[in-house]
Amino acid sequence: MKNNENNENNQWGEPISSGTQVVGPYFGAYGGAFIPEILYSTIEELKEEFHKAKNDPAFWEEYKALMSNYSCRPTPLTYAERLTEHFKGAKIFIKREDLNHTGAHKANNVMGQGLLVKRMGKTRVIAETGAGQHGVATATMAARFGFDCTIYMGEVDVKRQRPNVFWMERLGATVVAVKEGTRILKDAINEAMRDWVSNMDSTHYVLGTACGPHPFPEMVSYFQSIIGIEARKQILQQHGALPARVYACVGGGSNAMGIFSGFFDDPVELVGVEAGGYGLSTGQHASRLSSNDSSIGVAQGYKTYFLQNHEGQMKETHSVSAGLDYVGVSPILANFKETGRVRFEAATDKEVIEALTLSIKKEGLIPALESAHAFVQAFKEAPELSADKAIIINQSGRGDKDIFTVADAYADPAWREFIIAKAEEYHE
Amino acid sequence: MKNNENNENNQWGEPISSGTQVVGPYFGAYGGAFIPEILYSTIEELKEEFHKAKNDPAFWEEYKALMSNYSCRPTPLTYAERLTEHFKGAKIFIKREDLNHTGAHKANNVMGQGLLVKRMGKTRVIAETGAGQHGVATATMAARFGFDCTIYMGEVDVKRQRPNVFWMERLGATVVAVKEGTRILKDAINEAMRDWVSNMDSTHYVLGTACGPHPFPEMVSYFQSIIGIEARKQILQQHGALPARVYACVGGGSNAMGIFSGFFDDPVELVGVEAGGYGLSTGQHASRLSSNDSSIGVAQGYKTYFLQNHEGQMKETHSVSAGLDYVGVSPILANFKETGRVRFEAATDKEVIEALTLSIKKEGLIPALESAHAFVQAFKEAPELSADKAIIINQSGRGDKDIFTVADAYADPAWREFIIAKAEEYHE
Amino acid sequence: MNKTKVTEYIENQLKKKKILLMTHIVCGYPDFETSYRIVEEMVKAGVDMMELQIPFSEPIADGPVILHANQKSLESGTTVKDCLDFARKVTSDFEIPFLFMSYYNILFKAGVDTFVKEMASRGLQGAIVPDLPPEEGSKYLSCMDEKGLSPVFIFTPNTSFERMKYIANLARGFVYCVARKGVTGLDTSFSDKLETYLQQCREAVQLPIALGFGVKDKSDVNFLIGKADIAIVGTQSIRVVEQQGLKALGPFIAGLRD
Amino acid sequence: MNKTKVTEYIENQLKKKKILLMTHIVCGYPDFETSYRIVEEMVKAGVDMMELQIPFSEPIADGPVILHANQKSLESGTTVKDCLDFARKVTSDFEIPFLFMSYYNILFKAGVDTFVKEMASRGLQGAIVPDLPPEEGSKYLSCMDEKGLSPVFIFTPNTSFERMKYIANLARGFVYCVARKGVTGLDTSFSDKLETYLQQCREAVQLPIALGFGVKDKSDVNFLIGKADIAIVGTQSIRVVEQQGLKALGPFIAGLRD
Ligand SMILES: Cc1ncc(COP(=O)(O)O)c(C=O)c1O
Ligand SMILES: Cc1ncc(COP(=O)(O)O)c(C=O)c1O
Repeated sequence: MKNNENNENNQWGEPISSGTQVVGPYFGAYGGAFIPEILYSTIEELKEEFHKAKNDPAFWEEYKALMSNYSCRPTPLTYAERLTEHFKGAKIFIKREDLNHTGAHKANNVMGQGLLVKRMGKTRVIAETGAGQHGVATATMAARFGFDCTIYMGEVDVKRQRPNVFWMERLGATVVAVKEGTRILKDAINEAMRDWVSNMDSTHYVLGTACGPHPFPEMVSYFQSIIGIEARKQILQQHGALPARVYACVGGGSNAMGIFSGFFDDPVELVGVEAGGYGLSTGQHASRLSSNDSSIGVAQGYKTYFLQNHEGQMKETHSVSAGLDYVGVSPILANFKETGRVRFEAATDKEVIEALTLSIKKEGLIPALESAHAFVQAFKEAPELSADKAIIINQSGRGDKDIFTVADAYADPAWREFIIAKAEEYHE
Repeated sequence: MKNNENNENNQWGEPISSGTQVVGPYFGAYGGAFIPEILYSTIEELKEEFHKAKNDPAFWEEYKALMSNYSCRPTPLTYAERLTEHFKGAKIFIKREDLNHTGAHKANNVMGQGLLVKRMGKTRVIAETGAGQHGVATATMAARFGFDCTIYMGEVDVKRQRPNVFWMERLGATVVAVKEGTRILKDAINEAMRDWVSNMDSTHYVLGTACGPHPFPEMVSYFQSIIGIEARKQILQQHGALPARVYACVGGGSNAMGIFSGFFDDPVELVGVEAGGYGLSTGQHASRLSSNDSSIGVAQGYKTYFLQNHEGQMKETHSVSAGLDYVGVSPILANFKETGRVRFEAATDKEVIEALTLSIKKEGLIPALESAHAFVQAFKEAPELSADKAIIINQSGRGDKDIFTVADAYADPAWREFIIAKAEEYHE
Repeated sequence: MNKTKVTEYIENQLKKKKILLMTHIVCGYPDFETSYRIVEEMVKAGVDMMELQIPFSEPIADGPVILHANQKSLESGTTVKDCLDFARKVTSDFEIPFLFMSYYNILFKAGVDTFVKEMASRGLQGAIVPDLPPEEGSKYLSCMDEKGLSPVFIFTPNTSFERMKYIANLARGFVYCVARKGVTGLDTSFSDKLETYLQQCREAVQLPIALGFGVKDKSDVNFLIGKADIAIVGTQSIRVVEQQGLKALGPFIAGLRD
Repeated sequence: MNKTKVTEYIENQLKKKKILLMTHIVCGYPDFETSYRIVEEMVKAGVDMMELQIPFSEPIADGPVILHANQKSLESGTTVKDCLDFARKVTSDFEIPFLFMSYYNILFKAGVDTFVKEMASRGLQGAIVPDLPPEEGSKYLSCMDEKGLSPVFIFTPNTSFERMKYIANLARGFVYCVARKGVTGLDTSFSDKLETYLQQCREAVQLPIALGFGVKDKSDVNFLIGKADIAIVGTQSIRVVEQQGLKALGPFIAGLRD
């Protein structure tokens, strides 16, 4: 996990490559690979290819080159001067994953997996998606590499996230509306698994976050670690010292693992922020590690904390942000919860809209609703810290993709009129 | 216009700083400052401040630092391998202005002008906008710098570009729907001018393109030249030689001036692509330099080719892309048309959708409808060139902002259903 | 390795029949009363063994038909406790062996040892847990062994011979040979390739072998005679009930073998 | 510098009146017949000079009222040729001097020399072109000079004394002193500050000075007596016609001076 400071060509350091904390299959009591037997050899092949790649310095260089030529890595670390003034506490820095191609950190993961798919000689990729961000990212990667692509998406999400579906289709992907279960993200994962157990010879399953069976949590974290490696260098350059705290939202955990990776060995407090929905006390949330409503379980291929009932059936979750609205969480983070290395908090829907409003107005930054959860907690804590301290917030994605949700959250009448007028136009 | 190769700190070179071709007030017969007398001293102050800044190497460094910390400059130059294979001709490289913060090259200009506003000690900015891109960019800059902000936008555009209006309002800007004239971009410019002649003491008018009175064409080109400076370095690094041709779309001309700036002194053919609308023969287009339907005139503060009738009244124009749908064009480009330094072509709405479809499918890139005009012409010409040649297309912005227009262009039934369902939800 | 009761039962039955039949239901689908009547019909029609699936909210290895049944059962309020009670009832009322089929979380949440004890006390004879590979199952294995229950493991056409032997070592009761890639409920081609695969399975393990996924009519079952010990009919019997009603089930099952 | 006819006329009128009145119409708004009757009413009511605005599609210096009039006139089909013909008619029928007001593109497109010739032949005596600063107007200046017409230039409260003197050097007829920042049609405060500004204008130029932008009633005009030579009433007379009809116009104009 140490940056290789001696490698001159290695401008942005090397990925997390060792350290027991982030090497699978198990992270403390969490992780594993609870997969149907039919996938055994497929997962073995993937593990092997991943480990070869991970141990091949040329691979990381190839990955970095791809990300800097096709996306815009390194993404900036932006000093938020006006927010800092506003809170009169720690200096606030924002890591700008929103500037990635396709608008979120999801690109890091999919492009990395794309390189592995090429190495494995497969020709087709599949993925689950909730809000559609990971679906768009995967379809984009598939277009770029020339792979066939099928995206599984709950029918409910297909209906409410039509803009992303539209782009996935333009990108050449087949979008399958999953009509089973609660017809949202977790059902899309199940359906993608069903495809994979049928087509593993030609097909790679591009899991979208640091969850699922080994090696996915480790692999996704590996690709996302580019965020933390960059951020650490940047904060040292810009602030001259390590940050006191680093904040990231936690859905599956990939953007959090990404930025945290830069600081595991440092005296830096790491804070993961989950979806508090209508409030922890209402039970209507998606807080696996910051609430008492979850318990350890095994599902979707791995062991972690799930929001489930006492018999192990998954519960319905709620969040204003589709990307955090998930029953499970990265097993690596579950372990860090246990070891205390990461602190977990929850932000409510209401707080999220307030933080969004403020960061738009003060800095011209439009964080995704997901990312805005991290902003909430950082805003709460910034005033506690003295002005010589710095904190980093990971802005995992951009929020303009969320316009339908955000406009609804603000109950903007002009937006409603616009949509109604548009609908009338279509009726004619 | 030469990069200062000796300046070690100057990783991305220096901006165009001399050369008679791009220094105002006149560019050949075009340009000038046809402004109401009341603005004389304001424009004088701006010219002075701009020239001081331009001659201060620290200013360009400050500008580059801002653009690399807040936006993601340098933006990548992406080799489009699959498009190249498809056309079996020149190697196609794409300059990725779509990755800028707010999604287009517009950011370069507004952030640069923002620095000047700070230097002048003004506290308010105004801007015109058509599609809303420049409005969002300006409102973003204003939020970041803490300026008051008013955006003028034709009433017709306010109605059809609600998503951008929504974000401008969230960013704290006052959006004024201009109810005069044809109620589109040119009327918004007039209205912004009317504000400026009233409030010039506190207010800077952030013109959005390389048009308008001197020093705007030169100043906007100066800030946008960062595109060409980067692109030249990048193509030499990646291709080992200069490109044969560089393609950019031309609305007002700022992204074209930006990328062309890198290559004026080189043996590189520069191609500007205008909006051919329904086709040049229909008269329903916005081709000022590639059609015979325009003539020299003076309006909105400068002399150039306008689409106007024989008595000098401006005509209505048409393009699928709001950002190119404008009656005038940069006087610098008008001059380059005359000197032959730049070749001008037109792309029709239909060709634009085809090129968009192809670049999405082949590369996972979603160019803005504006940018897609440049893609059209490059795609036509790439097969003519041998495989050892390279061409660059400037992808001035990202297309996901255009979803309402693009979905309409594809007549996507699922999109219509989505909007109709959403409208019904709002009716309840 | 001691033979479990299931293995002994299978070996005995095979003395009487060329091939055994194992069928499958989702507990509580469409309701427990109907579930009971389905079991009754199946047993009457000569089924040799049955899988009782405890519905789970995330059944990743199941195809549309069984997935749907899982869901409907849960929606109507089925609990794990209900399934255990139901199992008690059918193991008392009918003589054939019953095995639980479910996903690992159901066991894990209850506590593997608790759950296995409950199974034993309800007269169940084994379990099939498709998302629990042997690597993750040591606790489960030891609990099952302790109670003399059969942890049924799975072979697939993707499983190497070496791995089959590794699994064989841990398996009890019989081995569930999946006929093809994919989830339950899709067509399988009963071909030479399948035969070769079954030969390999047979070579890898001394336990009886069962073939499942896509078995849907007499010709499929006939094909398997001599190649496998048990034919597993899962989805098809749910389809028959859904499409033709409970009355059609007996004749369907009876008609699977000569 | 020779005095133009306009200057001479102003100087003569000033012998008779404490302050002159210049008014403004947009040609063809709402139609040419009405435009003619407005001119007629104004002349009858004692106006001394008039601006005839040729409508332009991009009138950047005009406020909402005149902007709207420009637009409506164009929409109803008004051409530059129509305006020239109209000018011919009013210069023949009425004795006061008429000046064109328009934006530079109207002149530029016609060809500045052609246009100035046409103006002269129609009996117009000068022009006000708000988007043509003297720096850009050398051709225009020489053509106007040649025909003895008055190119009217503009002073503003933002214009430095030095620049006023530069402009004064090129100006003919009179100088149009804009009362304040902003566009036509908004309120102006008639204050000490305005007086100081007018004193400066007067010092900078020997030509008569006119004050425009926001003059709307008798008290405004009274304020200007002794400070300026001409009071320019633009927007307010359009408003009077729009709101109270043509009949109200004569009394309004007549009531502006004692
Ligand atoms: C912008 C953004 N941030 C965060 C997340 C949550 O995922 P993770 O916790 O894996 O970063 C998502 C998921 O869609 C997302 O789109
Ligand atoms: C993405 C994009 N490209 C191009 C343009 C056209 O402007 P210009 O010709 O000044 O680059 C616009 C204007 O809105 C735009 O948004």
